[in-house]
Amino acid sequence: MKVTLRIFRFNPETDSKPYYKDYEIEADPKDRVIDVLHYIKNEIDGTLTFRRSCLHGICGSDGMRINGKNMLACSILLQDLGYSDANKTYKKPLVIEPLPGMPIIKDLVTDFTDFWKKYETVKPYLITKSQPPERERLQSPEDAELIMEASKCILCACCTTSCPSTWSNEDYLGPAALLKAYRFIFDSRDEATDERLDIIDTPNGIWRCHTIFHCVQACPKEINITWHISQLKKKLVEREI
Amino acid sequence: MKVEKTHEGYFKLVASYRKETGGWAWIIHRISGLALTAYLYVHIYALSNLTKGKEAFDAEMALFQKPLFKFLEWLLFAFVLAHTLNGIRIVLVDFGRGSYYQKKAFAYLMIIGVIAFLVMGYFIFSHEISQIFAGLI
Amino acid sequence: MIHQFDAVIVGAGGAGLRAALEIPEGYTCAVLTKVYPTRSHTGTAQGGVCAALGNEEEDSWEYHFFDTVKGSDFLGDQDAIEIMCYDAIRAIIELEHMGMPFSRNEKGLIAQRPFGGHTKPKDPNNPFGERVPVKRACFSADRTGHVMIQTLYENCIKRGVKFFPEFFVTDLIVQDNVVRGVVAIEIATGEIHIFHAKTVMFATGGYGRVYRITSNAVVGTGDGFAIVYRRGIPLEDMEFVQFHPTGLWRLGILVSEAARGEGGVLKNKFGERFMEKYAPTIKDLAPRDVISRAMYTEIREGRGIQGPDGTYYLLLDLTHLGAEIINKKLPEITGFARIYLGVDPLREPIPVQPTTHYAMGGIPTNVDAEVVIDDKGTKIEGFYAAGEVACVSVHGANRLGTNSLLDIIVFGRRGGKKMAEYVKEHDFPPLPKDADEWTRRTVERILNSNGKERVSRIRKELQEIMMDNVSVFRTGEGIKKAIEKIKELKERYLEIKIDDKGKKFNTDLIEAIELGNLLDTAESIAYSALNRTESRGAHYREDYPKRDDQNWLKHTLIYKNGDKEPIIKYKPVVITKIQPMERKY
Amino acid sequence: MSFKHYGSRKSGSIGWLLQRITGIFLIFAMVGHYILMHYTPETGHSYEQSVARFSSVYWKMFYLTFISLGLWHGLNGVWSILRDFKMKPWLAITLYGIIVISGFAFWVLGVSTALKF
Repeated sequence: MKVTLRIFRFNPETDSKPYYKDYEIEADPKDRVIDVLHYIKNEIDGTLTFRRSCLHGICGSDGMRINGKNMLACSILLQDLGYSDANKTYKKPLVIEPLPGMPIIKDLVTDFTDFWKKYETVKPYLITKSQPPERERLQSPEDAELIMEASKCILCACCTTSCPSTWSNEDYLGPAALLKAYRFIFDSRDEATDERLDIIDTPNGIWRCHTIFHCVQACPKEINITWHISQLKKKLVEREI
Repeated sequence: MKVEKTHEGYFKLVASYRKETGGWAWIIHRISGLALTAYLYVHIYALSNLTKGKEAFDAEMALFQKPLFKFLEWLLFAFVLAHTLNGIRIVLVDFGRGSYYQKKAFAYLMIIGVIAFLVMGYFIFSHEISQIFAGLI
Repeated sequence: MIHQFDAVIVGAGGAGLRAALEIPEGYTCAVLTKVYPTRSHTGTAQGGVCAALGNEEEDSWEYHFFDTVKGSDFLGDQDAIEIMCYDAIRAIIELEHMGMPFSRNEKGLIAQRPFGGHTKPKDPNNPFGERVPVKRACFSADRTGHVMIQTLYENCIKRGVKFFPEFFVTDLIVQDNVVRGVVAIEIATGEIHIFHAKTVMFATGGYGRVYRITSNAVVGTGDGFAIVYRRGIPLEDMEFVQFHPTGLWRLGILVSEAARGEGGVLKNKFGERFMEKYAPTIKDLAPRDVISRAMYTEIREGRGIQGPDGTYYLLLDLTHLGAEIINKKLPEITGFARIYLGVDPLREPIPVQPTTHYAMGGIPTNVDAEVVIDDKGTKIEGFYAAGEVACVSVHGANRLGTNSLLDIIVFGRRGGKKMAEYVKEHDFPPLPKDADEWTRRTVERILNSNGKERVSRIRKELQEIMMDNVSVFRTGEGIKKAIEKIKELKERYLEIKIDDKGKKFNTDLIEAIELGNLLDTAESIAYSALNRTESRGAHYREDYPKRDDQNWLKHTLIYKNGDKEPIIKYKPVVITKIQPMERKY
Repeated sequence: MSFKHYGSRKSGSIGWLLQRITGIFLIFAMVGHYILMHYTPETGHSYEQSVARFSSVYWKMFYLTFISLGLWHGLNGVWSILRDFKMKPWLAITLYGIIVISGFAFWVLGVSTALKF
């Protein structure tokens, strides 16, 4: 089948403004978007720049905006985007843009500096005050299950950059950092709950979440981030009352 | 390291990002919320005419019986419904496991909303409707 | 730009991060990585990490030791294996204390499950008698590597380790057998940086991208191997390349061995459970080399299933496991099968084929991760290597599943500790003049070269020839063909032309440099494979199908020799407790 | 190491909770209000009936609560929308001032209407 890719291009060294470039290519419905991008880079235009690494949705490098929505280019097949007929020429272009609301370095590559700073803000590490036992700390399967979904996060920034609250205020911690906060607040082994709750209980923190569900829809690991954030909100309210 | 910023604006992003249930619900909730707050001001002001005596109040009420105002009232009810029913969804998301069934919840609540909207339309315009039917007979 | 750090660690995978945690306060440490730290390939490990905790059933580190030695086809150095298996228990507990979210059993202990090649004697009084699978792999659903690298990175943040993300290391500065630092390109700006250091650790991961079908990340281009190889440091046992039996058909994406650990079985075209023929006692839980060979044999003998594009695959059947186990313990691979092949593992079997997975060989090190360049134990002062890029050698001719995650946390830590000692005792060695000369020249050459070869074309041809001739089944003739091809490709590599001539985030340039690394790595693999005229572990020569302990119970060391044929030397295998015996499962 | 967060801690949980509680109250109040106004339009809209309702203590209490919570819910909502945007302190203070002052003014107007009878 023939598909047109409309790709966001911007090279800071030569372009004053970003623009979109169309590439018409031959593709298979079972191709991943990243395969198509690789094809363009390898065969047509080597200047196309994007990040990628593992190619199966666990490293979190290739988050981008595909047909208006954030996703991992390696975890979506063309047929899932509606390009499913191998004999057709598709008129509707496949629009590929960098993650929204982030500074752009080049083409589809965005600047993650702030994203990592937010991640670090929520103290993403286990804090324990008591002496650890000789063997492993005990944790019931139920308690382990509580943080299983949250520990799936691959830090691809698809969620944080899809959140309208981040668009209106880039200092908002964002779903990814809040999910990481959940991961430790609800870890039965962690002993710094209060300290952590203080960090997220700020105007730029959890209260900018308006349950818009953009994060849930964007998450390539299908984590229900909003549910985790609602647990945090309840915990904060419980602490106040 | 210098990086160029090529931000799309907030409103452009809100408009262009592909929205599903949650996004639409959020936009509807915001717009209806703002509208209802504005209406609340108007409502309080209108009610304050009660203190000016029967004539003033009745005159105002008569105005509200005009079809245009009736229609506006119907529209207002749509806002109330949207905001109220979505409010229920938000409470379910916040306090229950609504995050897992929010799409379904939204769909069902909006069906209820549409039915309630039509029923209310009948009540508001019952006078006019009966007149139309009377004319036909 | 020149930076100065006491310790420089190249690679932010498990081994690099674990080592970074050992650098004491008061000494500076920089971790260089060509992607962001959590993007490293450690994160893709799925099944688990082994330690004889005995949480589920009676177990002992000595059984683990025996399995690893046998799994390595007796080529593993037994002193190193002993250290690893003994230290495993402490290492896992330490990870748990760091906050790693393991799956738990009913008692609240770390849950464990069976894994390929991990066994215990059926009768404890007869340690060398018949063996049965044992639950030894500690796991976190099927994303053990993912949570491990996250945990290690989290602890690095806690410690305030300095990271240099998206710095592509191109060269090692070494003179008179003393390491002096590394040269790196900052990808975002294209600037060349020199990192002047007392000690350097290479933890750069594997070279899976030498092959067409691989489970490795695109960044797994064997940079570490090629850099040291070019600098005259030998590579050990490069002929041993592990092929994982269950990669998703065509894509090579890994379907964890945990799928078989939980009870999945491999089937051929006729629905037969063919592993019963090849490994009658432990069947589908045999080591990876055995199963990969069995799968290739099945396909060759016409019992594979042909796909629409003409390639063959076999089936991994999980349908009998039930939704409970699949969704709870193997959610990740279920997702892969659904997304990439449109197959629902609950209802249909998954099409799989062997996929390039792991480099058993690498930079020769001793048990403290210090690089040693010959059989006499001559060290490169201040140079360390850990993880997949290193060859301790604990994996010998074939690695057992889960032992790679164990390798990185055990030897990453030991290397880190040695580095910590080293930085305290030594001063900065002087930096040679023009340390970045090679890098500058290479970058300039690639940017200004105006040939007609495309990088992607050469890379593809290399991957094809390696897949066809130097994979599971090898012949002398085939390998020679591959060597000729590599020579040709190396010449064509000088005639490349890239589209992107800019400085900022020039991934075109990076890929071109990576291709050079791939070619050098492929060369070392092919020559080593040609040289070893026996079959052992993952290295199977059809023209020499027998293991030959008489002549070949030794490690290969391959040295680059300019443009001429590399020089091959040997190093003895350390044998302490277990004498080589027949290896059957 | 905190990331550019301004304001104090504990800056949202109570407001967040009250927004939900008042919301739930308003749902019930609104249902009652609509039944009164539209199911019984003849009695609901007349001057006498309205005055009679306002004269009853229970109705008075109901309307006072309704006005207070309605205004609070609405204006808190508006403020939370505005706070989504990054604002210079002077702008934030000005907008907050407008909301508080106008809200208070209309509250007084509403309350005085109800208390007249």
